[in-house]
Amino acid sequence: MSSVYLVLPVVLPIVGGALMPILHLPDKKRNLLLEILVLLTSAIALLCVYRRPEAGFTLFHLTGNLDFALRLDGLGSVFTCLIAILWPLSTLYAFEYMRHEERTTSFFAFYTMTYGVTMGIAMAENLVTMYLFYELLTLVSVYLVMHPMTKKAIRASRTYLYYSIGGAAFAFISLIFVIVFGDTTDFILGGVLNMEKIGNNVSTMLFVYLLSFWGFGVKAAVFPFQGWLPKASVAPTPVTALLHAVAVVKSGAFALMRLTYYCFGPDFIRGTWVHFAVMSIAMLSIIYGSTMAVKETHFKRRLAFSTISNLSYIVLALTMMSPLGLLAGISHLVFHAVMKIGSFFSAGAILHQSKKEYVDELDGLAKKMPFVFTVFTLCGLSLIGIPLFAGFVSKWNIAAAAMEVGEQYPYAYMAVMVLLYSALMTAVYILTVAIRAWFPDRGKELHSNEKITDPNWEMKLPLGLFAITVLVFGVCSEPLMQVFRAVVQGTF
Amino acid sequence: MTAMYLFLAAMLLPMLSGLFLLFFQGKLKNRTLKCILIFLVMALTAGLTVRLMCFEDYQLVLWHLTDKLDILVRMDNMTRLFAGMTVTAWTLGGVFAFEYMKHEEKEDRYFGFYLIVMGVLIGLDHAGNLITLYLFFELMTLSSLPLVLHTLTHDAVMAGLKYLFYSVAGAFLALFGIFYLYAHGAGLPFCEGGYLMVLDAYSGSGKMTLLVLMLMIVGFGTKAGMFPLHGWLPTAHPVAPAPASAVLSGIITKSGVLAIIRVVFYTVGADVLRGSWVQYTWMTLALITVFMGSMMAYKEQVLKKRLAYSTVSQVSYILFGLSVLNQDGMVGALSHFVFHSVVKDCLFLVAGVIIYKTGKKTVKELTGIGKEMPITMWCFTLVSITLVGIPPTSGFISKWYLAEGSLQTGIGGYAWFGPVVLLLSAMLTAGYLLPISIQSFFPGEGYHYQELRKKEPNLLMLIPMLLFTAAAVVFGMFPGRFLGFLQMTAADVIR
Amino acid sequence: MGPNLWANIDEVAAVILFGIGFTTLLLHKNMIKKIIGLNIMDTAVYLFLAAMGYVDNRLAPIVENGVTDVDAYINPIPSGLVLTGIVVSVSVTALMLSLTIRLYRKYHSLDLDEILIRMQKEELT
Amino acid sequence: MNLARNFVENFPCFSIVLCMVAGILSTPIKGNHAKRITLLVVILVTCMSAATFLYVVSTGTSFVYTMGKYPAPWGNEIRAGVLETMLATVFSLVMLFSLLGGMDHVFKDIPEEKINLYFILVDLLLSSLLAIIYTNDLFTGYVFVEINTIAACGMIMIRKIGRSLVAATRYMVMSLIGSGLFLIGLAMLYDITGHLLMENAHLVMNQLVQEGKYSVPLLVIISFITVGLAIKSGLYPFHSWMPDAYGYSTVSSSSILSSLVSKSYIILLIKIFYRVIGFDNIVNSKIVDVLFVFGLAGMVMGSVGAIMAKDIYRMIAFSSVAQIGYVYMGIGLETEAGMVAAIFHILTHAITKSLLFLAAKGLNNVSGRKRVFYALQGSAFRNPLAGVAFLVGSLSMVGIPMLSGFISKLLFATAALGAAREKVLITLIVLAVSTILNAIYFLHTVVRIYTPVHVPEEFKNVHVRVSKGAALAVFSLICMNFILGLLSQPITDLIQVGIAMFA
Repeated sequence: MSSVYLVLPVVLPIVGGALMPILHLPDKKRNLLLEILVLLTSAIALLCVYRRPEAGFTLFHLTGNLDFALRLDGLGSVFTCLIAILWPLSTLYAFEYMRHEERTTSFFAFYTMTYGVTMGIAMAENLVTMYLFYELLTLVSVYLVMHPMTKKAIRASRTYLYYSIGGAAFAFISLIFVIVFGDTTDFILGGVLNMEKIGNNVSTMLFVYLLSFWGFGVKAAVFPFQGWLPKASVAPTPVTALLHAVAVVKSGAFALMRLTYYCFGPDFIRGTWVHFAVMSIAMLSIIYGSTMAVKETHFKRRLAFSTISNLSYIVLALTMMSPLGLLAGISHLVFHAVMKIGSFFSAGAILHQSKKEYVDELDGLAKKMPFVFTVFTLCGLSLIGIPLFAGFVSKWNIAAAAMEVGEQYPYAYMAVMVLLYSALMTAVYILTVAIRAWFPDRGKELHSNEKITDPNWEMKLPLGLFAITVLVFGVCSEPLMQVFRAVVQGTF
Repeated sequence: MTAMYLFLAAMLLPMLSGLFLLFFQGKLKNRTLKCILIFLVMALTAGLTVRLMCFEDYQLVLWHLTDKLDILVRMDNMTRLFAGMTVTAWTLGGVFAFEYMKHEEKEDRYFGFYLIVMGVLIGLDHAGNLITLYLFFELMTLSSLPLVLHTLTHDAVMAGLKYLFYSVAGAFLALFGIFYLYAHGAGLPFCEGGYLMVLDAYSGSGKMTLLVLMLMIVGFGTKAGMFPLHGWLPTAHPVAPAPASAVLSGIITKSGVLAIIRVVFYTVGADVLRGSWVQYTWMTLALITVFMGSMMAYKEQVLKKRLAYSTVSQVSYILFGLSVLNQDGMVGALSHFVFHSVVKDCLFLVAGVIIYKTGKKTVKELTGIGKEMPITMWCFTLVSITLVGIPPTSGFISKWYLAEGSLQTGIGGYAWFGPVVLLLSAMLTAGYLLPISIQSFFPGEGYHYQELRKKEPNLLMLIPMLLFTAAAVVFGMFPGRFLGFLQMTAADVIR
Repeated sequence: MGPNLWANIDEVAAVILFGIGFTTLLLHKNMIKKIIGLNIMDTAVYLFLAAMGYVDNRLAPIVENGVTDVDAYINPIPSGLVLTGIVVSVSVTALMLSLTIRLYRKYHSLDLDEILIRMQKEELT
Repeated sequence: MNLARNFVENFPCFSIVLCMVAGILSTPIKGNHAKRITLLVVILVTCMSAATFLYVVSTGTSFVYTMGKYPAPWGNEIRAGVLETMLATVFSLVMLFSLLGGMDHVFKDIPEEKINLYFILVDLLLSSLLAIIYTNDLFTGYVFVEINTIAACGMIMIRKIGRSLVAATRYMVMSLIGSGLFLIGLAMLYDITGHLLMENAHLVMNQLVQEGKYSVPLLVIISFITVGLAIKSGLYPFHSWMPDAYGYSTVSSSSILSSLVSKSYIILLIKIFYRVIGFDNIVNSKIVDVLFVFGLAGMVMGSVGAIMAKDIYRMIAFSSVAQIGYVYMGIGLETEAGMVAAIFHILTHAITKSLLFLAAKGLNNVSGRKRVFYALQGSAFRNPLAGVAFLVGSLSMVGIPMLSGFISKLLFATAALGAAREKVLITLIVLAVSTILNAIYFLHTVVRIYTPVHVPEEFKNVHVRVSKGAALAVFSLICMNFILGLLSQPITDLIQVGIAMFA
C-alpha cells in the first residue's frame, strides 16, 4: 500500500488529542470517541505493518540532507505492533481508572497525543525524525506525570523534564556526528558510519557514542540517570503502566537499538573500551534497580524499580553488539512490555479498588480480589523468568547471546551472573507480595470486614488478556521468534 | 505414542484434580467421599506410573518451547527408580494425611497442592533433558511452597519464604550452568555416561566447564540440603504438617540428588570430573554436611527439627556416594536414596502421630510414650536402627557400598577419611535416635503407670508407617534383586 | 625607542590621557567624575587625531586669500572627524549629565554604589 | 528598468533619512500622532528594505551608494549586500512587531508628555540601526553607534522608575567605555591605513600584512575594536548592566534592545572583520579565541544567572547573555560555517527574544504585575495567547526541532565539527550543557504557567483582552519562528552568499 498511509497513525492521534479539549464533550461520548480513534489508529498501523510499503514517506525537507521522514522497517514494525496492540487496551483500562479523577479531558488529550508521538518514534526513518519525536514525547508525556497536580507530582514532572531534555541534548551530539561522519542519517542495519570521513576521529567517535548512549538511555533509565522513573510513578496508573513500562521507556530502549545497530553499527563498537563501558552501565543499572526494588515498600514504586532493572536487560542484550543480542533485546522489549503492563495494571486495580499502596497492606487481599492477584502472580512469575512463561524465553535469549559473546570476551559471563542475581531479587520482591496476598500470616488478614472486590470488566479484560499473552508466548514463542530473527537479519 | 498419553495422564491427572480441588475449596462437604476420591487419584497415578515403568526405555518430545528448547521426557532405570519411590511414598503419605489433616485447617488447599506436587514430581522424574529438568524443578519449588507454609503461623510463612528463596537461588546457580552447557551443545537428551565430551562444541572450554559444574552441583545441592546452602531445610521441614515434612525430606530433597545425577552422569560424564578439583570440593562439602548435620541433630531437642537435621546429613551420604564417581559409590548412593526415603518418611510420620495424639514436640516429653503407643514406637525403633545402619538392616548395605566406593577412589586422603566420617556420623545417628526409643519404652522412675492409657492411632495412620517399616526391614533382609538392578544401572552410567 | 617616542610625543600623550580617562570612567563611583573621565577620554582621542593629521608649518584647512594649493593645508579629514567627535561627545555628556541630575533628584547622591543601596532599600519598602 | 534600478538603490539611504525626518516631525506633535507616524515609517522602511533585499538577491551583487559629492576614497558611502538588506528587513520587522506588541504598555508605562519623545527615540534608533548595518565608512559607523547608544539609553530611562535610571546609567557607562575603545581603535586604524572607507582600508591593510609592517599596532587595533564592540554588545563578563536594563524598561524597549541593539554591534564587528581587517588576519591574531572562550563562558554563566534570577524579565535578560555567548562562540569557531551559524542565531534570537519579552509581559499583566514567579502560576490559562507565545519561545530557545532554535543549534554544532580539533568536543559539550540549563529555567517556567492549581487567590478570575495589534505581533513572531525553523535552508544559503559578498 502507498507509503502516504504511514502518516495517519502518527497524525490522527495527535490531531484528535489536540482537538479533544476544544469540543467539550460529555465524558461518555468522549470516551467512546477516543476509543474509536485509538482503535482506528491501531488498525491503520497494523495494516501498514501487514501490507508494508517499502518506500518511506518524506513529510518535509528540513535542511541540508535532513528531512523528516517516516518508514517502516523490521524493528519499527515490531515496535509499532507492540504499541498498536497495547494502547487500545490500556485506554480502555484508563477510562475506568480515571472515572473519579479531575481534568480527565486534558489527560486523555495528552494520553492520545502521546500515542501518535510514540508511533512517530517507531516509524521514524532517520535519526533526525526520531530525535524530533523523542523531544515531542517528553513534552506531551510530561503533562501526564504532573496530572495529579500535587506538589509531588509537579516536582516529579520537572525532574522528568530535565532528565529527558538533558538526555536529548547529549543525544543531539551523536546526531551531529552521524550527520557529518555518516553516509546518511537513515537507519540502515549495520550502521551508516563512513570510515574514510571519520579518519583519525575514531576515539572521539567512541566517546560520542558513550555520551549519546547515556543521552538516549536517560529515557531507558540506565544508571546513573534512572532517578526520574521511580519519582514519576506518582502519575495515574495507566500512565505509569503504559508510559513507564511501554511507551516512554521502551522508546528509550528502541532509540538505543536504532543508535547502536542502525547508526553506529555494532562492528564499530565491538571490542572497544566503550563496548565494555556500556555493558557495565547496563549491569550496574540492573543490579541497582532490582536491589532497590527489594528495598522499596511502595507497591508501584517497587514495580518502577523493577522496570529499571528490566529495561537494562534489554540494554544489556543490546550491548552484546551481536545479532543474537539484538534478537534478545527485541524479545525482551516485547515480553517485558506485556508482563510489566500486566503487573502495573494489577497494582493499579488494587490501588483503585482498595486504596492500598504499600506492600505490607496487602496481606490476604488475594482472597478479596483473586482475579487481579492471579494475573499479578502470573506476570510476576514471568518477570522472574520461570519456564513456561514469556519472561523465561527472552531471558534465555539474553543469556544465550551473552554466552556466545563470552566465547570471545569472557566479561560477558558477568552479564549472565548479573542476570541471575537480578532474577533472584525479582523472585524476592515479586513473590513476597504474592505470598503475602495469598498466604497471609495468621491474624494478619486486615480485610475480613472491608468490602473489596475485583474491578469491573473494563479493567478485567486487559488484565486477562495480558495474563493469557504471557502464558501463550511462554509456551509457544517460536513463530514470534522467527519474525524477530528475520528482523535481526534485515530480511523482514 | 501410548507411552506419551499414559505419561501425560500420569502427570496431568493429579495436577488437574489438584487444581480442581483448589478452585472448589470447601465445596465438597462429605469428607470421606473426598478422601476416597483423592486416594483414587493417587492410586491411579501410581498405577499409571508403574505401567510406564514397564515400558522399554523411550524418549518423547512433548513440545518445542523454542527452536532450541524441547520439553522432552525419557524413561530409563533412573526414572524408574525415582518415579517408583515417589509415587509409593506420596500415596502412603497421602493416606496418612487423611487422618492427620483433621486437626489442620484448609485441608482442601493442602491436598490440592499435594496432588499438584505429585504430578510435578512425576514430570521431574521423567525429565529427559536439562531444560525440562529445570522447568519441573522450578515448578516443584513453587508448588511445594504452600505445603511448607500451610499452617500460616508467622514462623511457617517466614520458613516458607526462606525455603523459596534458597531454592530459587540454588536453581539460578544451576541455571547459569544450563545456559553455559546449552551454549556448548548440551541441548540433547540425557544419555547414560554423558555425551558432552564427544561434542566438538565443547572442545577447549574445560576450565569453565568445571567451574560451571561446581555451580550446578552447589545449586541443585541446595534442594538436597548440601552445605553451604542447607540453611533452609531445618527451618522449613519441621513447620510443615507431618505428612508434608515426611515427603519433603523423603522425596523432594532427593530431587536435588536426581538433578545432580542427571547433570553429572547423564550430560557431562563422570570422566570430566574424575580427579578434578571439583570432585574433591564436592566430596568435602558432602562430608562436611554429613558430619555437621548429625552433630546438629544430636544437639537438637525438638523432635521434628532433629529429624530434619538428620535428613541434612543422610542426604549428603547420597551425595558423597555420587561424588566418588564409581559404580559401588553409585550403588550405595541409590540404595541409600531408597532406604533413607523409606526411613525418613516413617520417622516423620511417627513424629506426626505423636504430635497428633499428644501434641508433644520435644524429645524430653517423649519419656514413656512407648507404653502409650507401642506399635508406633516399634516402627520408630526399627527404622532408627535401619538408619543407624546396624546389620542386617538396609542401612547397613548402603553404607557398606558407600564405604567400598570411597575406598576404591584411591584418592589418598579421601579414601579412608570418607568411611571414617560415615562411621562417626553413624554413631551420632545412633546417639540421636536410639535414646528416644529407649526412654520411650523404659521411662524408668517417676513414670506414673496409673495414668497410662493407650493412644494408638487408627489404621489410616498405622498402615503407612507399618508399610514403610516393613519395607525398610525387608530391603535389608533380601536386597539381592534390588541391588542387582542398581548395579546394572550404575554399570551403564559409569563405565 | 627614545627618539621614536619623542617624535610621536603627542600620540603618546594622547594614549596616556586616554588611559587616565578610561580608568576614571571605569573605576570612579562619583557620577560627575565619571563624566569628566569620559570627556578626558574623548579629548585624548581628538588630540590623537589632530596630531595625526597635523603637518608641520601648514595652515588649517580653511581657504584663505585664495590659496587653493593642497600642499598649503594640513589633511582636513582628521579635523572633520574631530569636529564630529566633539559633537557626539557633547551630546553624550549632556545625556549623562541629565541622567545624573535625575538620579540626584531621586536618591540625593552622586555616588553610584550609594544610589544602588538606596534603590534596593526603596524597593524593599 | 535601469531607472527603477537606480531608484531602488536609493532606498537604503532614503530609509535612514526617512527615519530621522520622522523623528524631527514627531517633536512638536502629540504622542498618538507620533505613534502613527512611527509605525508608518517602520512599515515603509520594512517594505523598502525588503525591496532592496529582493533587488540585491536578483542582481546577485552588492551596490555602493555614495553620499555627498565626494567619491571614494574620501566621501561617505553606504553599501547594501544580501546580508545587510536581509538583516535590515528582519530588524525592521522585529522592530515593528515589538512596537505593536508593547504599544498599550508604552502608553501605560510612559508619562503622557513623554510619549512623543519615546517615538522620536525609536525613529532615531531605527535609523542608527540601519546606518550601522549599511554603512561602508568606519567613522560613520562610530557616529551611529553613539547615536544608537544614546537612543537606547533614552528608551531605557524614559520610564521614570529608579531602577531604570540606574540601569540606564550603568548601560551608558559600559557602552561609553566600549565606544571609547572602539573610537581609539578606529583612530589608530586610520593612522596606519589612512582610510576610513572599508574597501580602501582593507586594501592597505592587506598590503601592510604582506609587508609584515605594523604587526603590533595592528594587534592593538584589532583588540581595541573587538573588545570595544564586545563590551557594547554585552559579552559575558561585561553583561552586568543587561538584566536591569532589559528587565525594567517598558516591554517594547526591552524587546528592541535585547533583540536588535546589542546585535547591531555584533554585525558591525563582523563587518569590520571581513571588510576591513580581513578574516584571515583576524584568525591569525588570536583575538577570536578570546571571543570563543568568553562566548562559551557566557553560554553557561548566562544560563546559570537565569536560573538564579528572581523574576521572569531578569530571567529572559540573562538568557540573552547566554544567547550572545552563542553568537560569539560561533564567531570564535573561526570557520565560515561558524559565522553563518552566528548570523543565523542573530536572526533567531532577534525573533525569539522579542516574542519572549512580549509573552512575559502578557503573563505578568494577568499576575498583578508582581515580579515574583509564584504569581505566574497558571497564568497561561488567564492569557492564552501569551502562554502559547512563551511556550513557543521557550521551546525554540531549548532547541526543539521545527523551531528556529533547533536550526541554529544544529548549525553551531555542525560548524563546531569543522573547527579546530581542540574546539570540537568542548563546544559540543558546552552546547549540550547550556541546552540543559535552558531547559531547566525555561521549561520550569512553562510548567509553572501551565499549572492550573495553587493559583494565588487574587488572580483566580483575572482575564485580559489582548489588543489586536499585540495579538497580530505575537502571532506573526510565532510564525516567523516556525518559518526559520522549517525553511532554514534558503536563509542559510543567502547568509552564505552575503558573507561571500563581503569579501
